[in-house]
Amino acid sequence: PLPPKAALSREEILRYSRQLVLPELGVRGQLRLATSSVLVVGCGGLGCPLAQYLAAAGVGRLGLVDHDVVELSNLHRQVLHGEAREGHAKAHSAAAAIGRLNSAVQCVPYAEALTPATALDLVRRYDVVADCSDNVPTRYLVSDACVLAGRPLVSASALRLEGQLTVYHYEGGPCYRCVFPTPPPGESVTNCADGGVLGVVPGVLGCLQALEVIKIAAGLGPSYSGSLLLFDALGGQFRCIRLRGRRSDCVACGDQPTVTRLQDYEAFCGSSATDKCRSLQLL
Amino acid sequence: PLPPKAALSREEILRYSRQLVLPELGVRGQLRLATSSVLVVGCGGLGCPLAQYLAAAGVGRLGLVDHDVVELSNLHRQVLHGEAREGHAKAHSAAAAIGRLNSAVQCVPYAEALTPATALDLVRRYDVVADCSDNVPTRYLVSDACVLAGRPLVSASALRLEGQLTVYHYEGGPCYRCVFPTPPPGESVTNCADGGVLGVVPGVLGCLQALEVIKIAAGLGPSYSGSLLLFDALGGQFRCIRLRGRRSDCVACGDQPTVTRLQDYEAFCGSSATDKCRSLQLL
Amino acid sequence: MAAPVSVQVEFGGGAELLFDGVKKHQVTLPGQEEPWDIRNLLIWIKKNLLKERPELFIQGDSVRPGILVLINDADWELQGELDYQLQDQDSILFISTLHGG
Amino acid sequence: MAAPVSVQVEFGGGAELLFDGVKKHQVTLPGQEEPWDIRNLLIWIKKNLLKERPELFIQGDSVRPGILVLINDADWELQGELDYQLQDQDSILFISTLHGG
Ligand SMILES: [Zn+2]
Ligand SMILES: [Zn+2]
Repeated sequence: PLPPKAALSREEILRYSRQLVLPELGVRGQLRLATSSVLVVGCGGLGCPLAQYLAAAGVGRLGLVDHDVVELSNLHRQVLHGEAREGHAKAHSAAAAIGRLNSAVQCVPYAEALTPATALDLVRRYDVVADCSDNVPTRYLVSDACVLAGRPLVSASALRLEGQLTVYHYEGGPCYRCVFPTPPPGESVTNCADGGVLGVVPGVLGCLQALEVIKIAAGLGPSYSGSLLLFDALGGQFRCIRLRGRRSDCVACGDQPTVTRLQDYEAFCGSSATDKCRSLQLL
Repeated sequence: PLPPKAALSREEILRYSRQLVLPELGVRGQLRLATSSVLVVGCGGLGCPLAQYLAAAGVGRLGLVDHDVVELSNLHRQVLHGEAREGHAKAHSAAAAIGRLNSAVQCVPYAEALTPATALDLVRRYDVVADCSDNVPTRYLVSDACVLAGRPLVSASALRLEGQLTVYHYEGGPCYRCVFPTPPPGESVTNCADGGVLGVVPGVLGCLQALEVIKIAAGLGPSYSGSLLLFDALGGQFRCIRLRGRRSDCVACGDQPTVTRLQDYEAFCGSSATDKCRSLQLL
Repeated sequence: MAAPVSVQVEFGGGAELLFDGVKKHQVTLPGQEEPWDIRNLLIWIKKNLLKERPELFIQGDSVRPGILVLINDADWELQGELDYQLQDQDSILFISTLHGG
Repeated sequence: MAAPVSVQVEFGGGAELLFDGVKKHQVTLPGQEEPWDIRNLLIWIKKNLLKERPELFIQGDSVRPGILVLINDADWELQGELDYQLQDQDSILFISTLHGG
């Protein structure tokens, strides 16, 4: 966590004046943002707009995790990376772009995969975690690490013309395992390469995810703890559904948890977190 | 309008592969995007994410209108402009950022205000118009120009913690004047400087606005013609309301229109389109 | 004599700032001689809910330009505007248009 | 003998691809001896709506992991899961979880 901060500088007051004037945020909320740190897991279609708007809003520190490099086929949705960054690590590319937007934000790029060996230490160093990843093992890994470290998790996803958003493990709310105790069969999972995605769909979801992170970090509280926002881009429709609460028998966040350390999530899920050539089906 | 295009190049197929695979878009939709042109009126909080995602998606030509220069207090929401662009024209700054993301998009910056003298000629050169402006006279001007030129208008706005989105003059739907025949009294209008705005709110709205533009340009049809999307960021709530249809007695798009050329919109609205120091109230 | 009517009155887009910042109001309109319509409702709101600067909400006997009136999420123009007769449990939304960008 | 029940069955998040891409189905379940519950509905869906690869929708007598079941927009776990008895005009939504980013 970052050290507390007593006041905003003259430059900060000028820079953030348009949001300081909001009574819901104010100087108090801006100081909370400035001393908060957010771990962004994945610098792809969701992570790009999320990191962009968190940095613009004045979050104090951003950790940017991605083991991947920028490819031409990413650029239709991963808007922080330019053409000149092809072949560069996404974590470094994102950090550079954010530095141009707001040099006061501390950016910590991690150009490596999040693994059971590293995740808990990493998550403990941040106040809020945003899951912008693209595979099932990582989603279980991030959730378990957040439960073990006691961190709220803002989770979004997008595929084809749809998106989903929710908040896990926030003040007694459910964790990912409460809602999904059993991983889906590997052949039922579609990734963006196979299923495709319209680039602006993760754009919408990443912005909404950033909004939830900002509200948590600024002390306003999230809107989607215990509920799930569904977005249908073709119909332009949003729908909010009510999820179950925390399960007292959840293996991760329940009363007698059995997940007391991070596991082998690829084995648990029967799929790989990093192999892009795995054969996947349409659903 | 841009010349028709028979096929995608190998590089385009690779670059847009993740959205080409969507049956709703496909090669046919991508070719339509590539030969479409969009006029972006305002390169601020809405125009930045909108232009970013339109360029990423492969829209053929983007006209970028803004008479303003980048200020530090813009950067919490106008994410295309970096710190190094302070003092530069927003239209040029946006064009430069878009060039880094997708050099194949033709960017035409207009570093000038949209005026009754120039608007109609300009609008006629584009297929779709996105109103990302920040004042009432410009909103009437853009709408009248779209009606006279026969162009669909995707209109978004954001203030404080709320946003609104709708589509005007699309295939027999209402225009701005059908819904708002009389301008609001000047003292009832709040701008972002006075009312403030959380940066990610125009982020969400600009992305949704880009989605509507993409659906129109690709031939999928918009979702918000004749209806209005309301977004409340604090509650995380979306609400879609049904607007009136086209009014046969509308002075602009009705059966016997009296607005047959562009007017003096500052006089009509009793407020200025460019003066940032006008005294405005909280509502 | 018409019976009392319960309606939800909501304000948004900044119009709530004239009502102490409260967006949702659950309102019971007392029984009266004629049926309740939007025209009467506006007078009732001005008298009972409006906290400041009535000219930013009411103009003449209608709402000021720039405020949309939605009856059960549909433009009041589709439903008779001032003459629409309120039904029990109706939702009436007054939304101020935003112009920021 | 329970009366016929009309329900709206919806699929999303990709689950609709197993149903010819159709997201909304207005369904009338015939009258039968016992009342209709989700358990019976799943059997009926498998027999009448499911077009391909049933193993991607059904596993045992329930839905496969990764599909959320919503009864009137609330998680079925709050309402008895398989044992929930369908009411006329209920909306049942099966949503496949997305993992893309
Ligand atoms: Zn749990
Ligand atoms: Zn009109």
